Amino acid sequence: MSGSLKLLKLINVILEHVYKFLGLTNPIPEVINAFITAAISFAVISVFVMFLVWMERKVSAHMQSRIGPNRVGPFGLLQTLADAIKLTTKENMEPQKRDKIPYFIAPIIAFVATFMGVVVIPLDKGVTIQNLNIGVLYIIAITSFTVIGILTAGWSSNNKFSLIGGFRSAAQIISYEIPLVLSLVPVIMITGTLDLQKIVEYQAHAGYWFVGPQIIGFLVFLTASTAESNRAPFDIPEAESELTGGFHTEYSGIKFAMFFLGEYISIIIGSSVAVSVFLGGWIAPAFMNFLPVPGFFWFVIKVLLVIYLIMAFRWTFPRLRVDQLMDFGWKILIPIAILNIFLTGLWILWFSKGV
Amino acid sequence: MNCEDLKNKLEMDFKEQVHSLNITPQKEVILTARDENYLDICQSLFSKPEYDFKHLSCLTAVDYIKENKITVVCHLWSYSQKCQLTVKLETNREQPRVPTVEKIWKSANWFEREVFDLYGVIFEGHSDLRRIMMPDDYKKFPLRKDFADDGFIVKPN
Amino acid sequence: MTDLLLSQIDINSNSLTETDEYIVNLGPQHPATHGVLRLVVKLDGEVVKETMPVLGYLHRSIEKICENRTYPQCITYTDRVDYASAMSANLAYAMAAEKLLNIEIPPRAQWLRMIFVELQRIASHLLWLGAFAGDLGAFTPFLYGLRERERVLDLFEMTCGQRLTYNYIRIGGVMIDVLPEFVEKCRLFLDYFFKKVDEYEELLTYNPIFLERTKGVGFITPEEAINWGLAGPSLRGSGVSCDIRKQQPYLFYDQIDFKEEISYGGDCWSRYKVRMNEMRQCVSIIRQCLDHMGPGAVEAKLPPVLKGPNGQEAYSRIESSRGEMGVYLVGNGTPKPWKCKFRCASFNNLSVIDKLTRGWKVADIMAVLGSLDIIIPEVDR
Amino acid sequence: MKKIVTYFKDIIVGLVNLILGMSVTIKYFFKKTNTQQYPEEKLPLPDRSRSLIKLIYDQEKEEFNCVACMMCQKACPNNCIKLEGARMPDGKRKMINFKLDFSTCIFCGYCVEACGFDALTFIPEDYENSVYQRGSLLHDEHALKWVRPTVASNPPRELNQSTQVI
Amino acid sequence: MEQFVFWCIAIFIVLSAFFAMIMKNIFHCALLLAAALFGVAGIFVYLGAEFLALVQVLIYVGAITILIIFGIMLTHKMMDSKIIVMNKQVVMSAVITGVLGTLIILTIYSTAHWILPALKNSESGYLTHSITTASVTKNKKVVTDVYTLGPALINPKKGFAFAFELVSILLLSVLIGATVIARKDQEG
Amino acid sequence: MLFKYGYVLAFLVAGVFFILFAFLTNWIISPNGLLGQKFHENRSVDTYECGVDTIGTAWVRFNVSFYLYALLFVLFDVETVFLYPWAVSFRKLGLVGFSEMIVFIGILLVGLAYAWKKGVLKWE
Repeated sequence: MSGSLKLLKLINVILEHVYKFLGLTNPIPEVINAFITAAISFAVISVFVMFLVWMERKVSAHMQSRIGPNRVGPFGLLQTLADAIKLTTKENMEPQKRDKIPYFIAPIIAFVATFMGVVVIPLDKGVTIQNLNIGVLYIIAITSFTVIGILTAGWSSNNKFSLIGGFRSAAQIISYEIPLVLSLVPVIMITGTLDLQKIVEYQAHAGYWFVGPQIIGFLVFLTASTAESNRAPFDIPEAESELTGGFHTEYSGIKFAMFFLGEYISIIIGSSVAVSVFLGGWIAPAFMNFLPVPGFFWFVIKVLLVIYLIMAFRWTFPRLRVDQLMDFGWKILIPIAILNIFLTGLWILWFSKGV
Repeated sequence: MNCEDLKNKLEMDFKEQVHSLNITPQKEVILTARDENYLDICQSLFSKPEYDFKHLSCLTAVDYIKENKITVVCHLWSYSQKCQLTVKLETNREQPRVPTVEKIWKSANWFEREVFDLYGVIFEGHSDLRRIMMPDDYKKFPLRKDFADDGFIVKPN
Repeated sequence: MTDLLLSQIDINSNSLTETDEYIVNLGPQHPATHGVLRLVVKLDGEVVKETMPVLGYLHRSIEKICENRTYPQCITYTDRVDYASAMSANLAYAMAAEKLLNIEIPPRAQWLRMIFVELQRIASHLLWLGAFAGDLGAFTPFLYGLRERERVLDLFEMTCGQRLTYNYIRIGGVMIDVLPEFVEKCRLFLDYFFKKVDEYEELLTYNPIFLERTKGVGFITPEEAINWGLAGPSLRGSGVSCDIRKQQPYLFYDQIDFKEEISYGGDCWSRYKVRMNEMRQCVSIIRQCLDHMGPGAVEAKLPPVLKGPNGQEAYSRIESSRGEMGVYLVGNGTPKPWKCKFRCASFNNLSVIDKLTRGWKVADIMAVLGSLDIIIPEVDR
Repeated sequence: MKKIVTYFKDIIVGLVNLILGMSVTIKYFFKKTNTQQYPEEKLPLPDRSRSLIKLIYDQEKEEFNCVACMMCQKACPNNCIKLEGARMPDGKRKMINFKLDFSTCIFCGYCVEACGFDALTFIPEDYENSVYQRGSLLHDEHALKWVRPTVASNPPRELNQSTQVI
Repeated sequence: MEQFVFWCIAIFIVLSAFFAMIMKNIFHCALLLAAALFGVAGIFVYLGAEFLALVQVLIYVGAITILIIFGIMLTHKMMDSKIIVMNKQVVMSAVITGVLGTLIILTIYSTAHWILPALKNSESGYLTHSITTASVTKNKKVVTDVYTLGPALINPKKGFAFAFELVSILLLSVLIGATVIARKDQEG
Repeated sequence: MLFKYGYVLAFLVAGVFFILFAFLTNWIISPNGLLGQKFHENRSVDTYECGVDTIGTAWVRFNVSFYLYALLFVLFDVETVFLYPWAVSFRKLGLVGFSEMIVFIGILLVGLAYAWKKGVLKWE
C-alpha cells in the first residue's frame, strides 16, 4: 500500500470518528465528505495554478533570456498571489450593452466544467478523488462543456472581438475533440478499460509506458489537448494580435481570473490524462524505482514535465490561422489518429493468441 | 541614361506640350507641363518603353504664395532606364484644380489625397478624394503658406 | 465616417444562408497595429471584405515644422519621422540638403555614414522581425531581436551619445568621428550577430506554422507592386530589382561588393526572407566599409549660415531600412527651406494593404501589416 | 500514391522543423539570462552620452562661463532655452538668467555644439529625468549649475565646435 | 436522499425546458436547452446508465447545442424583443403534445407493474439497483454497461451488427447531405 | 453507483459556490462594490473596440462555415461513441469485430474524403 493511500485512510478514520461523535448517519457524512474533498481540491488546484502561472512566467522568461518575476517573495514565487489579490480587488468593469445573465454565468460554466474533470484523475496507486470506471470518457465529456461557457462569454459581451473569439473557440474545441477521443482509443483497445486507474496499473504490470508503442497517439493527444485548452499555438480564440483578447476582451477582475483559472485547470487535466494514459501515471521510472517516494510525487513530476513541454510550444511557435487550424485538425490529426487505431488493431491481433 | 540624354529625348517628343524643360544645377531634369497636356505626357512617360517611368516616387505640391500659384510636383523614376524626372504642373491658388494621375500610377491615390488634405488642391477624377491626415471636419489646409497656425506651432525666434 | 460605413452595409438581405457584413475597428488602441494605426475592416464572418486605413493619429506636420526651421535644425525632426531607423532618415535629409547646397563630403564621413546606416538597417530589421513574429503570435523572436538591437544601439550611443534619435548624420558630414575602439567593437558585434541570424531562421523560416501563415499570403505581382509604389524589401519580395543602392548609387555603395537580395514569391514569406538575407548583406557591407575606411576629416567646411539657393530644388532618394526614402527640398534664399517633403516608404507600403488583404482572413491582416514593415510616424509624419 | 507520400513527408518534415525551433528556445532556457536589473544595476553611460545638459560654473572665478551670447538659444530647434544677459559695470557681458525647459528639449546637442565659451555641456551621469509635475522640468541656472571636476580626471568633451547650426 | 436528488434534477429539467420554450431571446433558449439536456444526463446517471449519461453530455450538450447556437447565429434579428413566441399553431400543437403526453403516461403506467413492486421491495435504497434487477428478471438481458455494450453491438450472432453498419451508412448519408448543402451554398 | 456520481455533483455545486463566493468577495472589496465609492464614468462601460465608437451591433448573422464544422463534428462524435464500447471489448471481439469496425470507420472515412474533396473542409 502506498504512502499517500495510508494517509488518506487515516484521515478517513478520523473523519468517521468525528461523524460518529456528532451522531451523523448515512448519507450525511458522505455528502460532507464530498464537499470537503471539493473544497480541498479547489484550494490545492488554486495553489497549483498559481505555481503554474509563476512557472510559465519563469519558463518563458528564461527561454527569452530574461529573468522573469523575482521581486515578490523568493524567486518571485508570490508574484501570482499578488496578481490574484489584484484581480480580486479590481473594479468590476462590465460593458453597458452586455447580455446580463449569460455574461454573469459564462465564467462559472467555463470554470466549473473544467473543475469537475479533476474528480477522476489518478493521483497515486488506488488514490483518486472518485474513481469512475469510465473515467476517460467522463473527462472528455465534461471538458467539452467548457465550449458553452466560452461561447456564452463571447456572445454575451456584445463585442465583435469577443464574438469572433467565442466562435473560433467553439469551432476549435469541437474540431480537436475528435482527434483527442480517437487518440485514446488505441490505448483502450490494448487495456480493455476506460478506467484511468486501471490503465495506469496495466502499464505498471506490462513494464512499459504507452508512450513507446503509442508515440503517434501521444503526439496527437498532446496537440489536441493543447488545442482544447486554447493554448498557443492554438490560441486563436484569444489571439492577442488580432482580437486583442478574444472571448474575454470584456471581462475584467475576478471574472477574467475565473477564465484564467479554468484555462490552467484544463491544462492540468489535459497533461494529467496524458501522463496517466501515456506516461505511466504514478509509476516511478524504472531506473529510479528504489527511491522511497510516493507515486504521487512521480505523477506531479511528470505532469510538470508535460506542462513544461506545452509551455515550450507556446513560447516557440507562431499562431495558426483559423482555417489552417481546422485543416490541421481535420486533415492531419484525424486521419493519423484513425490510422493509428487501425495499426494498433492489427498489432494486437497479430500478437494475441487464439484469434 | 544620363540627364542630358533624357532632356534631349524629352525635347524631341514633347517640345510643343511643355512650358519649360531644363536641367537644374543639381542635375535633375524638370519638365513643366501645360495644363491640357499634363495627362498625355504622364501617360506616355509611363507607357513608352524608352522612358518607362513605372515608378511614381513622390507627388507633392509647393505653395508659391508670391507668384500666387501652387505647383504640383511629381518625381518619377524609371527602373529600367535608371533615370529620374520631375514633372510639374502649375495651378492657381484660389481654385487649385489639376487632373489626377491616379489612373496611371495607383500610388498617386494616397499622394493626391495628402496634397488635397494639406494644400487643398482638388484632383479632378480622383476616386476617393477625402482628407487623409486631418480630421474629416477640418476646414484649413495646413501646408499653405498663409495658414494661420492657431498657436499650435512654436516658432523659434 | 460612421454613416458612410453603415451605408455600405446591406442590412436588408433576407436570404437564409447569407450572412451579415460587419465593421470592426482594428486600432488605434490595438496590440498589433504598431502604434496608432487604425484599420477599419469590413468582415463577413472571418473573411475580410475591405480594409480601410484611417491615418492621422500621429500626424505632427513635421513638414510644416521644417519649413520654420533652419536647414541643420530640420535634421532633429527627421529623427522623428522614422524613429526605428533614424540614421537613414538623417542621411536622406542630409543628402538632399547637400545636393541643394552643393556640398562635397569628405570620404571618411561617407564611410562612416555607410557604416551607421547599415547598422541602423540591422537594428531596424531586428525590430521588424520581432514585431512581425509577434503579430503572428510568436513572441520570443521579439525579445531575441531586441537583445541584439541593444548591441547596435550601444555602438550608436558610444559614438553619438543617443540611442534612438541620433542627430548624427549632419549636413556636410557626420557629427563627430568615432572613438578609436569603435572599429574593434563593431567587428566583434558583426561576428556575434552573423551567427544569430541563423538562429532566427532556425526558429522561424521553415517552421510549418510560420510557412502556413506567410506563404502565399498577401500576394502581389511585380507590376502591381511597382504601380502601387511599394518600395524597398517589400518590393524586392515581389522580385523587382529596386535597391537604390544599386540603381542610383550614393555614398560609396558602388565601390563595395554586395548582393541585392531579391525573392520572387511576392508574398509575406518572400518579404520576410528578403529582410533576413539583407541583414546578412548588411554585415558584409559594414565589414567592407571598416576595411576601406581611412583617416581624415569627418565634416566638410561649411559657410556659417546655410542658405538654400533661391528657386532651386533638389530631390534625393536613399534606400532606407523600409525602402525608398526621398526628401524634396525647395530653397528660397533664406536659411529655412521653402518646402520640405519627406517621401516615406511606409506611406506607400500601407496604401496597398486593402489590395493585399481583401478576401483573406482577419489574421492575415496582421501578417501582411507585419511583413510590410509599417512604421506609423513615417506614414503620418 | 504520390500524394500520400507527400502527405506523410510534409508531416515529418514539419515535425522536424518544429523540433528544430523548440531546440533554440530550450537551449536558451538553460543559458544565462541577459537581463539587467534596472534600479539596482545601472548601465554605465558612455562619455559622449547626451543625457543631462549642465551650465559650467567656474569655481575659481566664482561665476558661470556663460556670457549670454545667445548662440545656444538660436541653435535650439525647439525653442527651449530662454537666456537673459546683461552688461556688467566692468564691461563684460554676463548671463543673469538661464532657463532650460527639459519638457521640450529633444537632446539634439545643438546648444552644446553652438556654445563657443565652454559654458554648456552634457554630462554622462544620470538618465532618470522623470518628474511628477511638468513644471519641475523647467530648470534655471541654479539647477543646471555644474562644477567641472579636476581636469585630469574628466577632460573636457571633444565635441567639435561647428558653426553650421544656425 | 435519492428521492431528493431525483426531484431536484427533475424540477431543474422541467423548469429549464419550460423557460427554453418561452424565452424571447433565442440564445437564452439555447442555453436553457443545454441545461435541460445536462439535467437529462443526470437522470441517466440516476438510472445507472452512466455510459448513456456521458454520451448525452458529449453529443447533446457538447455537440448538438453548439450546432444549435451556430444555427442561431445564422438567423435574423435574434435579439429582437418583439419576437412572437406564440403563433397560430398553438392550439394544434397543444392538442398534439397533449395526445402524445397522454400516450406516454399511459405506456408508463401499463409497464409500471414490474417497476413498482421492485420499488416497494427495494431495501438497498438504490432505485437504480432495483430497476436493473427488475429488468434482469423481466428481460433476462441487461445492457447498461459500456463493457457489455460492445459485444452486444458488434457480435455478429447475438448482437446488432447489421444495424451497427447501417448506422455508418446513415452517418455517411448525412455527411454527404451536408456536403451538398455546403457546395450549393458556395456556388450560390 | 449514484454515490460515485455524488462526488461529481458535489464538485459541480461546490465549484459554483466557490465562484459565487469569489464574486461576492470581489463585489464587497472592489472599488465600485459595496465598500468602495460608487465611481462610474460613462465611457469606461462602453464596448471596447480599440478606442473608437463601435459601428453597429456585434450580434450579426455569422459565417456559415462554422455551422458545417459543427455538423461534421456531430457525425464524428457519434462515431466515437460507437468506437468506445468496441474498443473496450476489442480483445473479446477479435478479428470479426475489428473487420466490422474497419467497415464502419471506412464508410465514414469515405464520407470525410468526399467532404474533403468537395471542399467542405475548406474555409471559403
